[in-house]
Parts: sequence; structure tokens; C-alpha cells
Amino acid sequence: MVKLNKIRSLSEAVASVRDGSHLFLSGFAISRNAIAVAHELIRQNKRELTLSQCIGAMDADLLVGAGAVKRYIYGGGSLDRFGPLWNINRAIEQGAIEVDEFSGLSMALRFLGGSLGLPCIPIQSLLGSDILKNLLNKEVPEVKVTECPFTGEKMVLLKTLQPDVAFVHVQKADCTGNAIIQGPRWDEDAAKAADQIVIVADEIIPTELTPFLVEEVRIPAGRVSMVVHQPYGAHPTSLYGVYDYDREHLTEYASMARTPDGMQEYLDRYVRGVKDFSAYLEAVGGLEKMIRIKADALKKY
Amino acid sequence: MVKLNKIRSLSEAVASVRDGSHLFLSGFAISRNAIAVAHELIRQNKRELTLSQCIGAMDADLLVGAGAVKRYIYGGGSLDRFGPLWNINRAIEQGAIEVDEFSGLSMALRFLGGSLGLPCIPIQSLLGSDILKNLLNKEVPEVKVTECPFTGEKMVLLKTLQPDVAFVHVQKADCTGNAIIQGPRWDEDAAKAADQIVIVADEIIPTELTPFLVEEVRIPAGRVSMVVHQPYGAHPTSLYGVYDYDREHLTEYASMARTPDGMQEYLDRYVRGVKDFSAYLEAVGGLEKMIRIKADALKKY
Amino acid sequence: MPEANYSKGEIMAAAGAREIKDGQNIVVGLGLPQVAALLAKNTHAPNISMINEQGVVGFSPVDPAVGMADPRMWYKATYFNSFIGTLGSFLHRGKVDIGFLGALEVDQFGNMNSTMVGGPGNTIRHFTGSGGANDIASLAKNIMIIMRHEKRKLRAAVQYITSPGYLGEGNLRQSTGLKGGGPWRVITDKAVLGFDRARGRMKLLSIHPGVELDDVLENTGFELLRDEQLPATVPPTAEELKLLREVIDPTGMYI
Amino acid sequence: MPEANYSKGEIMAAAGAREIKDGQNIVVGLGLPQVAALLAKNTHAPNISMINEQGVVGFSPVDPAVGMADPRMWYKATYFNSFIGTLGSFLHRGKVDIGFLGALEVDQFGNMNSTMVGGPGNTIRHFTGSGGANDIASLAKNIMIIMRHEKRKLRAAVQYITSPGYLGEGNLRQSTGLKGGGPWRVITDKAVLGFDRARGRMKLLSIHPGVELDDVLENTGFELLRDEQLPATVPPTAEELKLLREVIDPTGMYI
Repeated sequence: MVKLNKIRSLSEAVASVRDGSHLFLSGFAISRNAIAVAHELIRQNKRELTLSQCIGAMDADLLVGAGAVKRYIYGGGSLDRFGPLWNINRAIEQGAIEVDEFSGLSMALRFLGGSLGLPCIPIQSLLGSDILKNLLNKEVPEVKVTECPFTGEKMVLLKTLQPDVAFVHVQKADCTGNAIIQGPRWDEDAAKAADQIVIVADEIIPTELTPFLVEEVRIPAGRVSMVVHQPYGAHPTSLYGVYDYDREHLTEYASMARTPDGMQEYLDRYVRGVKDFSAYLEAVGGLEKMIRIKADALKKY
Repeated sequence: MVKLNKIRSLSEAVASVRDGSHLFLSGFAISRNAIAVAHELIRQNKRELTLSQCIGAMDADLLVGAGAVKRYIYGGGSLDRFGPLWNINRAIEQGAIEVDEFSGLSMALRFLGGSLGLPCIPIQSLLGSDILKNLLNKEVPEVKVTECPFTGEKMVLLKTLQPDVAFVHVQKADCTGNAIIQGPRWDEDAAKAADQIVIVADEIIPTELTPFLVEEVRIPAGRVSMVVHQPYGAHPTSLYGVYDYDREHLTEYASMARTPDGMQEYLDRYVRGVKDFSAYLEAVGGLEKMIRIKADALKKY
Repeated sequence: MPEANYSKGEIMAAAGAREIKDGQNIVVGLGLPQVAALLAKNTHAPNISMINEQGVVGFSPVDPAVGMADPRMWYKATYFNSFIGTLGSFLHRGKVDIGFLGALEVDQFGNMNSTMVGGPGNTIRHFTGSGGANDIASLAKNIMIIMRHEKRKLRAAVQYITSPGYLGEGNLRQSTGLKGGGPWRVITDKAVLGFDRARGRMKLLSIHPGVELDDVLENTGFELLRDEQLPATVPPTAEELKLLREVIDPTGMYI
Repeated sequence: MPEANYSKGEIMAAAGAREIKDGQNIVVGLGLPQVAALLAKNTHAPNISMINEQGVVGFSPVDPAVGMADPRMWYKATYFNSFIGTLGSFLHRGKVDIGFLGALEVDQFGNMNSTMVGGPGNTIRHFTGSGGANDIASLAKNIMIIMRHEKRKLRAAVQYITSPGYLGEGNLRQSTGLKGGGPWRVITDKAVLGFDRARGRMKLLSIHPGVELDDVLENTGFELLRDEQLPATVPPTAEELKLLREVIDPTGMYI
């Protein structure tokens, strides 16, 4: 039986993104980031993007640093102990991007509601905070303080989120789009909230194998538009069970991103100045580095 | 390191249920029902129960047939081609129980919202139906037709559900309560919606093994109050990957449940008239039957 | 009239299968819907995603099942989740192209009843209720109903609206706030019916070979819209019959 | 004053660990919170469930990590899910007993700021923001804060309320609709602080051995409630120190 082959090249998949789109990228701090996608979005000079994430990550920081982002909707974030999200914090401080700042769970519920096609969803955190005060002061309200009509409890009603395209880096996928995510999956609902899902898989598995791994399939083929095969596509962030984060390169990034000039130099050296993601992988240490960060079979990092 | 041992006997776990409680049982039609729990609830003569399920199943039909149920909240259901839920349909026709009838997804969203501690959750089905009309006519409203304050779309706001206790039959669990569900898991959110979760496991696995099966753990120990070890506890319904449904016994049940007298005879023969679930298993064919319904390793049924 | 070399179930399955396009997401139930979807999958639509409401997607059954809760229906599934993962993040998210439904009764507006019918005196008989049917009818882009063509089942008005069709004449469905496209095909053992979606009323599209127009009209409890020229339903091909009989339903459980 | 044979980090970890009861569900972050929770787990509370906000539960790390996104934090986890599976079906469901939080600033009502501080002129400096902190502060039964005891960090009022404490004097927290119990302990390198929960104000509970009361008061930016008799914080035992140094944080990354 012929199976629909959704495999596309990274550049084809990214070329389908229109300027001004609302994108979701799968990163969480320094884990399972859609780094290859962020690089290609920058190389293809995509502009005026809206990005949304539960927790900010390096993939978003790269895009903000490259000036590709108009609006960022998120719940806070960092590069863990490697440092803050320098570009995002700087853009917020300078008013260079529009920012809607929420909490982790309020973003997660907005995505969950979006994944279910619900127009709104309630939450009972945010109340009393300056996060809420800031959001209520905005002209385009996406939050409303109200009461549950059944219990009378106070609650915050949130408009749900449905990105145009979600780029989700995963450990394995088959060519029809069934995607396996191992470890925590902070991005599962956000992916399903999106109108189009592009799976970026470190490994492509044969469709015959999928039923045997069914308990680990987190995004079903029927929701997936394209599949990109991109080994090490999350580098320098970690891919649980496949490779560890690259401590050396993250340290270099955090140090260069500290200043606008340093960030431009980083982009020139590793993103705009290289032909493609393979050339980036060579530039950061190639095969030798990839062997060094290979995950231990038991520890998974 | 000492691990908290939550293992209790079936009779201890069921004894903790107070008359008048709101229970969730894990059955869906003829699959993964909490049959051993339903039997023990009947033997311990629990009364005035409220039951809720996305889709009605044999475990609920048994309890309604035994007169243990005051109120049933559900989204429709059957015994698949073995027949209708005779006791539940009869009780509805005769007005013998209070019934709140919803749809499958509206029940699922009420449980999802309950699992997240949300007081209410919207849905955009039910509109225009007699299901909704009936619910709106009730004195205690749990549904409200309203509009999304952000989009203006019509929606039905549902009060969420939080059962007092969920009894969930699963393939495997460890003694701390980490529960593995294989195959579809229509009951996962309903379980998490409950205040207390009692896991009934066909097999107990050592805690050392749990991290290796982590991708299949669906209910985490931190939410579980008790663990009951009850092999074949879903019989005569199927347990995916472990045993098939018992065609012979389901046919007998569907035939006896057709009349009130037949149902009482069934309960006398297989539930009230036997000492415990082991005696029931002997009465329905014992070891020979259990070997016959063992699941095929590839097909899982 | 030549004696047909196929059964009623076989032409219903073939007619249903032809309405399916490759790559679609389809919610199917037991019986003829599943047979029709599998026939499409085995012929022109190998890449459809079949969805079982309680949380099973991408299955390829090889043994006849007794219902959706039968693990035979889940064989070689590529995705397990819950109602939330099927009726939620597929259906309510607007990503189900076709929802197959059955019903005790369907009316001229495509409204469906699977809950109750009146019995003798003031009694009612209560049946299965909704399950996912109300949700599917409310939210899928297209609803396909497969049923026997009988006057008591194709009624002017159903006794209970479990699952909404167009509700009444005109744009009542939209003004009620329902987001799915509504009823689209009714495949019976006599004909293929569709809808004038603007008017919300059922329309005769084609009559199965060997069936007379009067037979269709007499066994329908309301006036059917129809064009002057009525084609005959294309009968199942030899390839389709071979697949149905040898691969999809070899024991003849459903067809 | 005898020179203590333990570090500030060690007494903070020990003081934090003692506040934990066996069987509790605890949301922990990187660093001292994780060290305190692991110390409790290795001593009197072997059955706590440690929860990492992005969807990891029941982990037992053996290598020092750089943050919650570091798979070293997930080692031997017994449950993976998403924010929804941790901050949703544990926290918002009312099933988190203790939430550990850090902050740039904490005020007398336990309000926390992790978002921004004023810089020179009219500028602001933007930091990490909430992550799950606002949700945890809003919804956990008890909030435990571990931080350095400095006047600029323990302020009369925070510059931005990222995560609500008692908001102000009295029952402002409850009337705002917040369901969690609110701040409960602040463990610093000088003292263990708690709250008068009825009044919503921070209260000095014990002072670490070797620290003077004045030292505490001078380094706190507001008036602390306190009883006349103030006990000394119980120092870490030899067993606790051995566990901290040899098992939980052998490289001394956090303590």
C-alpha cells in the first residue's frame, strides 16, 4: 500500500512560511529546540514573525536576535545556567518587539485550548499579579477577569492560541508524519494547536515500525503536513536519548549574544555565513563533536 | 530507599467508598472495565452512588442493575454488538435513576477540565440538539449557552466534573501507583479529575522497572491513593495486550440482563452468590478459560 | 432488470468509498462505515487517517470486530490517545473531513436520532445515546450516513435530535453556532442521497441499478429534492468486489 | 561564636528538607530547592514525588544539572508529560503540597519578582519572567522560597509582582480569588522565615547558629513580625552533611 510521503527538505519546508506568520518552535530553554529551522528562517530572511512558546528558548532567541520577530508571546524563559535569553530581554528592554508575557501554565492552557479548537479557556493563576495587570492594559485584550457561572469562583478567561505553523523537533518520525517524542513533551499541545504541523525528525523510521512504537507516538500523521529529516537539528540544545547539549557551543553563544555586535557576529559566523545546516554542523565541530555529545544509552544524555 | 507501598486488597479499597459517593469506573463498552470493583461494590452493598463515564460500559450496567446507583452522568454507550446497556436503558425508561446524558466529547472535556482544576470549560458541539435542551431544562444547571467574549462565537460552557474516587483498571502498575495503560486511554483524564485514584492492576511491576517503561506510564504515583492487584479484574471485558473479551460470558450477560429477573439471577450466580472475585473467575471457567482468552503477542487480543 | 451480481451491502460500501478523497481524516464506526473506508484505503485513498473516537488512529484491522471497543478494531494502530486526542485535537480542532454516522432515524434536514423512540402508551424506549455522534455531527466538515432505506427511519422529523443536521430549512445550522459543514451524504440500500446545503434539505443524487424511483420515494417519509435527470449509482467494480470479499470482509460480517 | 562546620548552603538545604513531609508532591527547581528535596527524600521522606514543571515527575538525578531543561534533572523519571501533566493535573488540580520558588525580590507579603528591575534613568532590566512561578505561587498549598538574605532582595515592596504572595495585609489574597495557600517559608542564609497567614505578613521563625538578630533585621528591607523567644535553626546533622557532600551534591555545585 502506498503511503503518503510528506518528506520535504528543510529549505522547502521553511520556504512555505509567509512573512508575518505566527510560528511555534519546539524549544524549551536548552532542550529539543528547532535550531535548524530557526537558522533556515534566518537564511531565508523571513520577517515580521509572531512567535509563541510556553517557555522561551534558544530557537526564539536566535530569531529575535536576527530581527525576524515582530511579536513574541511567551511565559518567561532562559538558557538555564548558560544565561538569560539575551536577545529577547534586550528587545523587551528597548521596546524593539511587541511582547505578550504570560506564565508557563497560562501559555500551556492557551495552547491546549487551541489544540482542541476551543475559543477560550479559564485559569485561576495570574490573578493579583502584574503579569495580569500588564495584559489587561493592552489594547487587544486576550484575557478577561470573570467569574465561573456555576461556582462563582474568580477566574481569568484566556483567548486560546492557534499558530499558523508549528515546527517540532522530535527524535523519530515516519514519512507519513507519525512523530515520536521521548522525554517530557512541553510542546505537544502547542503543536496540535497549530494549523499546520511540520515535524523535523533526527531519524526517519519505516512506517512498518510505527505500530510497534505506537505508545511513544505523540503527534499523529493525520495532523502533520510535512516531515523534514534533519539529523542533529536541535544542536546545540539536547535531544533526550540521542545527544546531549553542547556545553562548549552554548557557552560561546551565551557569551556572544550578550551584546548586539556579538550577536551579529554569531549570526554571520554560524547562520548567515554558512550554506546550510550541514555546514553549521561542520563549523561547530563536525563528526568528532557529534560523537562526543552522543547520549549514553542508560542515562539518555 | 523505602518506597511507599500503596497496595491494598480489593475489599479494603472498596470499603473506603462511602455511600452516596461520586465514582468513576474505567470501562468503555466491553473494554478495560473495572469489573472486579463493580462486583465488590455490589457485595459490600454500597448505595446511592453517582457514576460518571464518557461512554457507558458493563461495569456501570452491573451497578445500575444491582440498584446501587442513584445518578448516572454519561455520554451514551452499549455493549457493542453484544447488545445495549440493558439495565441502564431500563432504569432510564422507568425513571428509576437520575440521568444526565451528554455526548462523548462533552463528557471528555468535563473530565479534562476537572483534571486541571478548572471550574468550567467550553465546547461547541451540543448546540441545537435535544441533548442540550434536556440539560437546560434541569433544575441544577451544569451547562450554559453563552458567547466567547473574544470571538463572539456561540459556545456551551460546561461545569467540570471531579469524582470523589476513580477506579481504573490497568495492565501494569508499581506499588507506589505509577500506572501503565496500553492502547487507547479514554479514562486517563477522568481518573486525574477524581480526588482519589485507586489503580487496579492486572500485574504489579517492581519500582526498579518503572523508569524503563516511563513512556507508557499514564497516571503518576503522586496522584494515586491506593493500588489493588487483581489479575483478570476486567473479565469478561478485554484488557488490551493481556486478554481478549470473553465472548461466551458477555453473550450470557447480555441475555440475562435483558430482563430484571434475569439480571437478579445473574447477580446471584456471579456476584452476590460468590465469596470474592477469585470465586467468580472459577465460576466463569477458571484457568482453562483464562488460557483460552489470553491475548496474542502481536495482535494484542 | 438483470439480477445484480453484488449485494446491497457491497454497493453501499462501494458508493461510500468513492466519496472519500486521499489524505482525508475520517472518523469511522463499526460495520459498513469501516468497510467503506477500508475499501477506499485499499483503492484510491491509501493515505486516509481512520479515527476511532475513543482514542485510536491509523488502524488496519484484519479480523472482524464486534464494535469500537473491540481490540480487533485497533490492530496496527499508529496512535493511541483519548477522546481528547481524537474528538478534541482532530474533530473540535476542525481537522475531520468526513464523519461517518449511523442513526435510528434521520429526517429531511439530516437531523439524527440515536437516543430514544416512543413506545406503546406514553412509554419511551431508550437506546445508545450520542457517544461521539453529536460531536461529530456538530463539528466534522462532512457527515456521511449509511443506513437502510425505510420510511420509519427516513422521517419528516426525528423524535429526538441526538445529532444535529441542518436543524430546519435555511441557515438555522449556522445561526445556531455549529461549526462543522453538516450532513453531506446518506447512502442507503436504494440510493445515494445528498443535501442542498444552502436550503438544508435532503436531495436524491443517484438510484442504485435495479431500483425504481417510486420505490425510493415511497420508502422515504418526506419529499426529497431531486433534479430532473437522475443518474444510476455506479455499481462496484470487479476489483472492488474482490477486495470486499477476499480482503476486507471475508466472513461477510458486514456486507 | 564557634566556626560552624557546615556551609550556608548546607544549613539552608537541611532547613528546607525538614519542612518536607513524606508522601508530599513537591514542585522543585534547580539548585538548593532540588538539593533540599533530595535530602528529604534520602532521609525522612523517601516517598515524595518531585515534579519538574515542563512535564517530568519522580526523577532521581545523579549528575549535577544546569537547569530544568537539562536531561540530568530527568534521570530515572517515572512519568513524562507536559506542563498540562504537571502544572495542570497536579498543581491547578490542587495536588501540590509544596512549591519551591526563587526570585530576584521578595516583599513583606511574600510577593515575588522574577521579571524586571529598574535600571539607571527610566530603563528597565528584563529577566527570566514567570515560567511556572506565577502558577505555582497562585496554586500550591505552600510556597517555600530559598534565597540569599539581602536588603535589596527582601524589600518592603517588590518592583513587579510576577508571583503573588499575600498581595497585602489581611485577606487580600483570598478575595483576589487565589486558591493556593500562599507563601509559607523563606529560607535564607541567615534565618528561617515564615508567615502570619491570617495577616499575610512575613515572620522570623528561627535564626541560624552564629547569626545575630541585628544582622537579620538590618539585612531585611521591612519590619519582620517575630515572637519574643526566637529559637536557633537546628544545624545539619552529621548524617545530613554526609549525604549532601557524598551523595546529593558531591561536586559542590549548589551548596
